Amino acid sequence: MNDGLKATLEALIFVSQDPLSLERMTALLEGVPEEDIRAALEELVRGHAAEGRGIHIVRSGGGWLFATKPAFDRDVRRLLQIERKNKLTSASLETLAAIAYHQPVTQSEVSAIRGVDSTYTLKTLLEKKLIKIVGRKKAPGSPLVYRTSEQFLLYLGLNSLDELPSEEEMSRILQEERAADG
Amino acid sequence: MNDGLKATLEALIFVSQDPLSLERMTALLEGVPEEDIRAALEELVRGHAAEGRGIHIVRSGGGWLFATKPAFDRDVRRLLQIERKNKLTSASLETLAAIAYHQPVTQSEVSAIRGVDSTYTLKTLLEKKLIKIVGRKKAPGSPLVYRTSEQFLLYLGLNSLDELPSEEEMSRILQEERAADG
Amino acid sequence: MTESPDLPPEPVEPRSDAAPSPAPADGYQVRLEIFEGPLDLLLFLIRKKKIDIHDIPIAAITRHYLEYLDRKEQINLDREAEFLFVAALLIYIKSQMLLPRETDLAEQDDPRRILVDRLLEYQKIKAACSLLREKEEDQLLQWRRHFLPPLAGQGDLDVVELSLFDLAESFFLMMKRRAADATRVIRGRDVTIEAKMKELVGLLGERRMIDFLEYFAAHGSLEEALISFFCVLELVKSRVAVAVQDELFQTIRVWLRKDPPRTVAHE
Repeated sequence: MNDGLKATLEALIFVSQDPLSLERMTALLEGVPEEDIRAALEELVRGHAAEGRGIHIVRSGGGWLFATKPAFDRDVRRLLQIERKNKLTSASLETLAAIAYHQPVTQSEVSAIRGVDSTYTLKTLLEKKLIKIVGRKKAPGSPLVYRTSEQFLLYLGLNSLDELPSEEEMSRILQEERAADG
Repeated sequence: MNDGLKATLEALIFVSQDPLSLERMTALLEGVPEEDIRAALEELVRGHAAEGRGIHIVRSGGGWLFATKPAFDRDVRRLLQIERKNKLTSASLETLAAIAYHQPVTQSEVSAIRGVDSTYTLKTLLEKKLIKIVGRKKAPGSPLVYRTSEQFLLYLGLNSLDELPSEEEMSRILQEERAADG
Repeated sequence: MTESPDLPPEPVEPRSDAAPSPAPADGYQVRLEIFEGPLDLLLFLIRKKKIDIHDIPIAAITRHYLEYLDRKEQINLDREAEFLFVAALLIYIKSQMLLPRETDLAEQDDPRRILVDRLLEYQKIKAACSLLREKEEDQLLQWRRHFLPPLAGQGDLDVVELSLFDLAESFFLMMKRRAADATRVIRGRDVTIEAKMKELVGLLGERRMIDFLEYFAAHGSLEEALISFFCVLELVKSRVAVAVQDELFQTIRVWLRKDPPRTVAHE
């Protein structure tokens, strides 16, 4: 058996986002007979199916791809749960930014700034304690008023809100023109 | 050797979005002695390092993760249709090194070290998420303060800033250069 | 100045993030570009002349440095200022060295010290760079997976880490986007008060009564909506229309008066 071919296939299946088909493998490995590819693939799949392996190669949508074995589903989900906890979605980030720069603000003001209803992300941010309710606005419907929390400053290593980057600083940083390099 | 434990670790490392640290493994696998985890991990890593394997488990960014072996770079690029991976420009790398060794630093400190205005390269590095803004300096103008990111460690395959080239390694390089000059 | 300055050895690392420059007319520009900056050039000269960095003959190095700059005809002006700054520093140090002194200088009083410290630090960074470059090359050959492998019933895992930069960037990009949206609508449709007034009166005549909030919400842009609000006020003020709000926070109903004064708003 061609060990190099088996290893190549393993690397290719690993990085491929879509199931890797036999045709695709054959096209990529020009000059290698399909026979050989088929044999190497079969051995690779068999090797991973063995006891003591946590990931296997499964056939799906006309190709092959790596997946964790069902036996470890509970552990896998627990891990993903933990990893998720520390991160913010881009919707949350945008909402947080709108609040940080416009506080104190109401839900409808945040939604207007973003152009998207932000009720749900506000709830998420409240749960994560990145924002807090500071009262109600004297306006029709007396909507709740939000501000960023102490935690928010701690999270970003800021001493006060005055330390948020200003528009000028950001546009200087984001500015595209200067091709000349530093 | 505990085959089940090895398989579990393989599944977890495979699925993790970040390098999986030993602490996280221990936390996930409650009740399993760290000793055992360490031993299983070692065997797992050794198994993948063997000939005939296309992917291996590397230690980077403070944890373990799967990556393809260097030998298959060409095949992978062909599959992903990527001409070549861009290296950092020497200006960017120099700026990154200046930040890595002097962090936390401001833009003007970096520029002083390099003797060259570094505003533009800082922006590039921020966009690549190799550095991050961590706050402001208590100094006139309250300039923004930069640090290298987690991404930076991963990009260079380091596990912590302690793994940056040491003074000895740097002076060895300088000696070699001098010797090459004859 | 007769001695021609040394030029660096063969192409080192071309600077690929610089703007693509036109084919060099005289080749000098390209060569200067090789140096990341004035410190890089100084280190190059020190190495080339086999000078002890701790005991730099300032007069000689200043001469080499200036000669080198002199030959450059088309250097980038931004960069030129930085090269000239170091030239000024060299000349200043040279003048300090020439001052008559009664005793030998203590090491910390050596006028060269400020330059030497910077050069040593920069040299260290350069050395680190060549080691880091090896690590980079090594890493670039190994491919990681950047997608989550299939899982049964997984939720949304589109995740972003919070950093000050992300936060501020997200905000200002959002504001830019909103500003662009607003301008697009206004540009696309030129709303004048007259046109809006006509539209409103026409609509009122046709439907007899409109629900103002509904009408207001149907507008493409805030600006257009505000103009129509202004028009309603104008129509009410000039007694062409009547607006009634039954209760606070409820919708406003607007209808035409049966006997509008002839002077207003029909044209």
